[in-house]
Amino acid sequence: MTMSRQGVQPTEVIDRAAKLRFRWNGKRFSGFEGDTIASALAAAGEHIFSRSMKYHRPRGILTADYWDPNLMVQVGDDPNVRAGHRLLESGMDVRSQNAWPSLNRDIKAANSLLGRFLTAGFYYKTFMRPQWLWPTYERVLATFAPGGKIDLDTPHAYHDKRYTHPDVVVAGAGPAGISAALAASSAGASVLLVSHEHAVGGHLRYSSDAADQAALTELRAALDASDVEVLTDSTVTGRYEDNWLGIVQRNHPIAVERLIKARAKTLVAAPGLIERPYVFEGNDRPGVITPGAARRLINLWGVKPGERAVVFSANADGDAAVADLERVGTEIAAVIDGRTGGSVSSTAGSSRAVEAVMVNGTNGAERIDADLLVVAAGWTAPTSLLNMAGDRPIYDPTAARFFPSDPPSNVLATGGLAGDADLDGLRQHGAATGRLAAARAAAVRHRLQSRTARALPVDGDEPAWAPDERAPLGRDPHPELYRADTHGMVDMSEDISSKDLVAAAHEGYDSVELAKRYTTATMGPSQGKLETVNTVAAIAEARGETISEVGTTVWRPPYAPLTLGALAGRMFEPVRVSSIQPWHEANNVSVIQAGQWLRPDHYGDPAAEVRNVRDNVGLIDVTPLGKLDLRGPDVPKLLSLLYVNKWMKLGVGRVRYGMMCAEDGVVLDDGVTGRLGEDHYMMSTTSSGAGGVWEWVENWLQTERPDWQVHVTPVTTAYASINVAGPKSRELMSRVCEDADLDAEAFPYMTVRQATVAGVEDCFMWRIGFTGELSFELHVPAGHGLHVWEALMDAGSDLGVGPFGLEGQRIMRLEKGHFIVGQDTDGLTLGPSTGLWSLIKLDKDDFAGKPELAWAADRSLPMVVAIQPDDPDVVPEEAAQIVRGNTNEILGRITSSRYSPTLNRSICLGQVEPDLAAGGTKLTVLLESGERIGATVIDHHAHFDPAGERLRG
Amino acid sequence: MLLVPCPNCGPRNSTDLRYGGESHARPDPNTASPAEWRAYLYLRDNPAGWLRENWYCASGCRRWFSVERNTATNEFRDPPLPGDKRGGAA
Amino acid sequence: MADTASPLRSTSMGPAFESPVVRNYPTSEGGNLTLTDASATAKWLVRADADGPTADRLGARFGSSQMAPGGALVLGSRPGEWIIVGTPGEVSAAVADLDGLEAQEFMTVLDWTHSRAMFRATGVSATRMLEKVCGIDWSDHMTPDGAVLSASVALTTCDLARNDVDGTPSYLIFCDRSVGQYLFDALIDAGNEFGLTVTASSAS
Amino acid sequence: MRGNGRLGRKRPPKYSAAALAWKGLRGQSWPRVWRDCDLKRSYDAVVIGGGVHGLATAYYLARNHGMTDVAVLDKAYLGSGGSGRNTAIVRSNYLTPEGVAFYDRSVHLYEQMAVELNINVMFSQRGHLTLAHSDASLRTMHWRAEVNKLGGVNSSVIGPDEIKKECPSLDTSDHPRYPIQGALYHPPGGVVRHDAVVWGYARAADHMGVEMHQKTEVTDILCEGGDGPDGKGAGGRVTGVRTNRGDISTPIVINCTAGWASLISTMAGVRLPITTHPLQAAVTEPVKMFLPTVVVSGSLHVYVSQTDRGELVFGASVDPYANYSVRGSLEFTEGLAGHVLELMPGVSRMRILRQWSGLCDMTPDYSPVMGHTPVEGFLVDVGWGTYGFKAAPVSGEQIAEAAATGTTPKLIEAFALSRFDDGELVGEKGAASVGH
Repeated sequence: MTMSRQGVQPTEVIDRAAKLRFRWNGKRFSGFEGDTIASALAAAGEHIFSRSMKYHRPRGILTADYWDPNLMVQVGDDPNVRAGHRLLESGMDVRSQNAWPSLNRDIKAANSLLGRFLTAGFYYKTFMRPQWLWPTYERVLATFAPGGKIDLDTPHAYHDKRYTHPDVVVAGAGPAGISAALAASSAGASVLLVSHEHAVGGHLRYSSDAADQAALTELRAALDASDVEVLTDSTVTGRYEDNWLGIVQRNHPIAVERLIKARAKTLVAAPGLIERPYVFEGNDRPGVITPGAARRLINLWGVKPGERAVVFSANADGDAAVADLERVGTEIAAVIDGRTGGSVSSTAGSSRAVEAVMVNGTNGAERIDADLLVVAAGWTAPTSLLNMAGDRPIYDPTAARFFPSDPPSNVLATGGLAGDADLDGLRQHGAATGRLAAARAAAVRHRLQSRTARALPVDGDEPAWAPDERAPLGRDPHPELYRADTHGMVDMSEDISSKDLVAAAHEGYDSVELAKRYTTATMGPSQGKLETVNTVAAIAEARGETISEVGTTVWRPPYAPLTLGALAGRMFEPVRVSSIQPWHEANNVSVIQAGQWLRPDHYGDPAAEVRNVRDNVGLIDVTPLGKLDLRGPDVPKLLSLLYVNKWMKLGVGRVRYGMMCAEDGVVLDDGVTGRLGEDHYMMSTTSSGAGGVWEWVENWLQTERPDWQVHVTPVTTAYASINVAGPKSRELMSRVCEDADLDAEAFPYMTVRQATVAGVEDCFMWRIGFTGELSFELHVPAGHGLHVWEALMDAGSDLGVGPFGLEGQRIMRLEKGHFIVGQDTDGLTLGPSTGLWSLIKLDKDDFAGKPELAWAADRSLPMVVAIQPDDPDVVPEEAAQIVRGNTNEILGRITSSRYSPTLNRSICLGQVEPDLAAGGTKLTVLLESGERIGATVIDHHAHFDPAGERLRG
Repeated sequence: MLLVPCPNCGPRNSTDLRYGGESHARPDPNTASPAEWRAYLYLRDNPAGWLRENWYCASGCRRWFSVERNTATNEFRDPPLPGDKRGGAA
Repeated sequence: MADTASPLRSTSMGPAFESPVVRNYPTSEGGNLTLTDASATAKWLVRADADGPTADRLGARFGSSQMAPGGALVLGSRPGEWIIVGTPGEVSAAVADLDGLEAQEFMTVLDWTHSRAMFRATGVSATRMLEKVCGIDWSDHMTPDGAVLSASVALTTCDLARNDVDGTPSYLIFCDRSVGQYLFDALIDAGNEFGLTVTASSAS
Repeated sequence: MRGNGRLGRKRPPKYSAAALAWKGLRGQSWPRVWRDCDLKRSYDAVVIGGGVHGLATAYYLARNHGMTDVAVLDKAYLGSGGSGRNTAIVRSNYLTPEGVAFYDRSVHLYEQMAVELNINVMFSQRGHLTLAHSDASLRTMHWRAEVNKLGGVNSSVIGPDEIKKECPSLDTSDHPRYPIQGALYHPPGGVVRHDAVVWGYARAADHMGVEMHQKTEVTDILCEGGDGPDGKGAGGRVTGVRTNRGDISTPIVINCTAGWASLISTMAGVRLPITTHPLQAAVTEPVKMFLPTVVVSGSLHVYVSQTDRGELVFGASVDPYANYSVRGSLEFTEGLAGHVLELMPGVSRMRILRQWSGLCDMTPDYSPVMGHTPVEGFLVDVGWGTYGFKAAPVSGEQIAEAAATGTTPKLIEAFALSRFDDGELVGEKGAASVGH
C-alpha cells in the first residue's frame, strides 16, 4: 500500500499554502491546514498507525474518519485521539499507542502465534492454580491494556458548559439534516444543527460529482442566510428523558471541549450511515479500506490511497470509489461485484501490507495482486439516538440494515437512517421532517408557555399534534454481506474474530449480550459502530437463526465518547462564609470545612482559647447556626408538633431548648427557640441541619397542617451570630449595648431581648450557653456583623477578650456534656437514648415520632453517657470501642473525646448498652493502638459545673 | 433529565426538585398499632407502573406537591394535583 | 426602581452596610456585559395568600413583577410571596402601602435586606452568561421582561428577575448572603468570555 | 444436549491451561457451559432470578444440602440484571459487627472461588480506599476500622501521605474544595470479574443437576391458606409458580430478584420495605494502568477502579427518584466526572465510552432482607441495594441453608424481614453514605 499526495482536487479541504509541522513517533513530518492527523501521515506515505490489542497486529487506515478503530493515537497528554478526525495542528506531538518498543517492531506481536490458544474468554479457563500466582499473572495481563497514557499533571482546563432550549435540534448535517434544519427554521422554529464533521454537508463533501457539489454549495449558502445555529465538529452524544440532549462541541474557541445541554422540543436524528466492514481472512491487513475512506482521502485531502486496487462493490459508493481511484491514477486491477455474487475470501501479504486479494468473481476463484482492497459491503444504521429514546429498531434483510420502528413522536428520523433516495429525495424527506419537527415543537412550546407562570401568555388552544404525513423513503435492496466464506476480524479494537464468536455461541454464550460479555466484542473504543451488526450476524450464523431472531444489542450513551473534563465542566462548589470572615482571615484563623461553610476552627491554640473563655471572655462566630423566622398565630402548635417537648405556654422573651425526632423516633435535630413577639418566634437549628429542618417544617405545614397560619423564612445568613461567652461577658456587653438592661434579673438565663449593639439596631441577644459559661448570643443584621465583632474586640481589650473557634467550643460543650446530633447520636439513636427522657411529653396529643417514642420505654436502647478514662492523660479516639473485658464483644463506643484544659483530664461522651449506663459503671475501652484501658461512667453528662451555676450567672 | 411538572413553576428539571417518595396517609399516632405505624414508616408498594408520589420544588417555588408518575416509563399523568399526604418521614 | 445601587443605612447614625462581596475587581472598559453588586439595595419580603387582598394591592402575581407607585419593584417570587426592592425610601413607601391588610388576612412583612445578596447583570450577552450557569429557558417567550422565577444558578438557589434597562436585557439575581461572594465570582467566570465589566461593591 | 440429564451425567471437562493447549492444538471446541433443559412441572425448589444471588443459592442448595432438583428461572438471560451491571467491588469493611461478619465470610468465599468453581473469576485483591473529606466522615472511618479489627478484618485509617503512596494519582494536597483528610484502607478489598462469577456458579450448579431456565418469566406465585386473596399472604404457604412457560409446583420459592423484588413478593402477598432505584455506572476508554487500588469517596459520591483492560469503571449513588427504567442520565455522568476530577484532576482528558444502569432494591437501613417470610416456603434474598454483588457467595450459602433446613442461620438473623415489624433496624444506617 503506497499512499501519496496528489495534485489539487476541486473538493479538497486542505490549504496547501499553510504547511503545518508536527512529530510522529519523534520524527518530523508536515501536513497542510485542513488535514487530519491521519491524512497528513497517509500523504507522507505512512500506512501503519497502531497495533491491535491482543495480537499486536499492524493496523492501517480502515474508514479514515472518527470511527476508524485503527487510528487511535496519543497527542501530547491526550490519549486515544481519533487521528481520522482530529485536525492537524502545528507542533503536535503524535505518538502511536499500544506498541512496544516501536510501532514497526512490537514484541507482543508474538501473541499472534498463540492465537489458537488465546481464544475469546481463554483467561476464564486458566490461571486458577496456584492461587498465589494469580496476582503475578494479573500484573502481566494488565500490561496488555490498550490505549494511550494519561499524564497525571494534566490540568482540568477551561470547560464551561452551556444550556440551550431550541425548538428543534438536528443531529447530523448531511443533505437531509441541513434540509430539515432549513425547513424547520423557515417554519418559525429556533433550530440547532449539529454536525459531527468539521463542515456541514455529510457525504456530499467528498463526492466529486458536479451535481453533489452544486447542491452542497446551495445548501451551505441557504444555511448562512438562515437563523439556524450551526455547530461543527460537535456531536449529539445522548438523548435522555424528555429530549434532554448532551452535545459535545470539540472546536469551541476557548473551551477544550464544551458540553451543551439542550432541551429540544423535537429532535431530528439524521446521522447518516456508517460503513460496515466485511469479514474475511486478512480483513484487518493494512491496505483494506472502505470506499468512504478512499473517497475522503482522495477528494478531501488529495491523497492517493494505493497504486493498484481491487474494489469489492455491492453498492453505488463502491462504484463511486472506482471512479475516484481511476481519476487519481490508481490502477483498478479488478472490480468484484457483490450484487451479482462476487466475494472476497482473503487477502495475502505480509502482516504489514496487502499484496494480493483472493476473490471469487465472474472468473471464479483467482488471486489478484494489489496493494489496496476497497470493500463496499454495506452500512450500519447508527440508531443510537433512537435506542436511547426507547426505540427498538427492526432489521430488514432485503436492505441489509436496521430501520427505526416506533420512536417517540418527538424524535424524527431522516436521511439514511430512515431510508434510501437520490439527493433530491433525501432533501425532500429532510425538509418534510423539518416542517413536522417545527409543527410539533410549536405544540410543545405552547404547552410549556401555558403551564409556566413567568412565560408570556399564549393565545388560543394548544396546536394539535401534527400527524406524520411524510412520504416515506424507499429501501434499496442490498445483499447481506456479513461474512465471506472465510473467518476474519469482527472487532478490530478488541481483536475478536468471527471464529471467536461462533465458539462462544457453541459454548452456550448464545444470546448477543452473553456473547458480547464473554468475547468483549463491541466493547472497545468504537463502541460497536462498525462491529455490532457483524457480531449479531456471527451469532445468528452459529445458532442457525436470522439476524431478526437474534435481535440486536442496545446502544448505550454516549454516541461518541466525551472527555471527563467536558462532562465535569467548571466545578461548582459553593462556599459559604459569614460577614466576619475578613476579620478571621486577617487574624491567623485555621479554617474548618463544615458542609459548604468555612468556619474558624481555632486561632492557633484552642486550649488557650478555652481557658480565656473560662477566665475572661471570648467571641465565637456562630453564623452558620440555622435560624428560622416563624410568624403567625399557630407557631406554638407547629413547635409542639415538631419538638418532643411542650411549647404552648412559652412567654414573650423566653427561650426554650427543644429536641426534634423523626417519625421513627430517631433524633433529627436540636436547638433553642425563642419567642420574640406575640406571634413571632426564632428557631435555631444545628448548622448542618439548617436546610433539612426548614424542609421538614415546610413539609408538615404544607401537607399535614395546611390550615395553620405560619410563615417560615430561613434567616440563617440574615444575621451574623456571635456568641460572647465567659465570666466577663456581661461587662463587655454592657459597654456596647445601649438600650437593654443586662442585669441577671432583668435578662435572666433562657431569655431573649432585642437591642441596639454598637449602633446597630434590631439585634437579638439570647441568654443561652453551649459552652457552659455566662454568655450572650448576639444575632446582628449581617450587613453590620463585621462592625459589631470589631466593636466587641475593641471594647473588651482590657477584659482580655479574644476569639475562639469551633475546636474550643467543642471542648467546652464536651466539658458540659452537651451532645451533638449526628456525632454523639447516629442514624438509629432514638430520642430517649440521649438521656432526655423527661423532655419527651407523651401526653401531648400529637408530635412527630410520638408512637415510637412511647414504645421506646419498653425497649432496651443504648444510652449516651459521659465517660472518664481512669488514666486522665489518655484520650481515647472518637470511635474507640467499648468492649467486654478482654473479649471482642462490642458494648458501645466513644463518640466524643478531648483533653479538658479546664479539668486537666481526658473527658468523653459515648454510647453504651443500657445496663452500663449508670454512674460509676466501669468500662473497658479498646484504643486504636490495641491497648485496653479502664474508664468510668460519671453521674451526669456534665464533666464540669453540673449544677450549671456559671451559665446562669 | 426528567421534566417534573411543578403545578406552580411549570415543567422543571428533576434536579431542581427533591423527591419525596410514595404518597401515603399518616396513621393516627394515638391509635396506630406498631404494625400499622411501621408499615407507614417502612413498607412501600413500589409498583412498576403508576405511582402517586410527592416532590418538593426545592429550587423553585418551594412547595410540596403530589403527582402520578409511571415508574416504568417515567411518564407523568398530567396535570398534577397540588397538595396531598406526606411521604414516609423516617 | 430608581437606583438599586444606593447604599443602605439601617439608621441615620448607624454604620455603613457591608456587602458580602468583599474582593476588589480590576475595572475594565468596553464589553457588552456589566455585572453589578447591588447587595445594599433594600429588600423586603411579604407573605400572604396568593390570591388575597395583599396580592391585589401588590399587583404582581407569581412569576411577574410590577413597579409600585413609589418606585419600588415588586417581584412575585413565589405563590403568596413577594420581594420588594428599591431604595429604603421606595421600599418603605411600598410596605407602608400595605398597612391595614393584616387585619383582612394573615399577612407578614420581613426586612430581608441583610439576608440576600443582590446582583444585576446587564447587556446583550447577559442571557448567554446565564445560560452557562443556569438551566432555565431564558428565551423571550419563556422569560420575558418582567419575569420572575427561582432556580439554581451555579448550584446555588437564587431568585431571579428579568428587568430590562432601556430595552437591553438585564437580570436581577438574589442569593443567600453567605454564598454571595462565591456566586459573584462564578458569574464573573461565566461572563468573562463575553467581555465583562464588573462594578465593584457599591457600598465600598 | 436436551433433556434433564441429572442422572448419569458425564462430568464435563475441567478448565486449565493444559486443557486449553490441548484443545487449541487439536482445534477442539468446548462443550456448553450449562445445559438447555426442558421445563418440568415440578421441582423441590424454585429460585426466581438467574443473577449471581439466585445462581449461588442454587449452587449451595445442591452442594451443601444435596438439593439438586432445583430450577433457576430468569425472565431474560443469566446475569442480565445487576450481576452484569455492577462495578464488581468486593470488601468487608462494614460498620456493624453483623455486617462485618457476613461480608468477611463473603470475601473468604470469593478467595476460594476460582479453585472451587474451576473458573478464573479474577479476584484482584488490590486494596480498597474509602476517602474522608471531613471530620465527620473521618470519624466514621475510624469507627469502621475499629469494628472491622474486632471482627478480624484488615482495615485501618491512613493519612494523606500513605494514601499518596498507595494511590499516586489521587490529589492529596489541600487544593481541592474538600481536601482528602484520610482514608479507610482495606487491603483485602478489590474487584472481581462479575460475569465469570455468574457463569461459574451456573456451570457448577449445572454439573450437579440444577436447571437454568432463561427467558422464563414468573407471572404469579401460587399460595394457599394465607390471609389475603387467593390464599396469599401471612399464614399461608407456597404451592408453586406460574410462568410464561406454564405452571410449576414446588414447596419452596426463593425470591432473588433485586430491583424487581417488590413485584415478585407482591405475588405472594408479602409487602417489603423496599423501593427500586436505578444505580448508574460508566466506563472510559482504556489507558495504560495508573490506578492501583479501588477508590471510594462517600462525600463525593463516587467510586472508581481501573480494570485489567485499562478502563476506568465508575459508579455513584442511586438515582434520586424511584423507577424501573434502566436508561442512563446525563446528569449522572456530569456529576461523576466532576467528582472524579476533584480526586484525580489528571484524568481530565479521558473519555467516557459507555454508561448504563441497573435496578437496586433499597431498604431503609442499608441492609438486606433475608430469610423466611410470613408465607411458608417463600423466602427472600432481597434488599441488596447497591452492595448485592459483594455479598453473593455468602448470601447464596446462607439462604440455601435457610431454605433447606427451615431454620434461620445465625449469620443472617439480623437481616430478617421481621426486624421492620419490631423497629430493630440494622446499624449500617448509622453511617449512611455511599459505601462501595
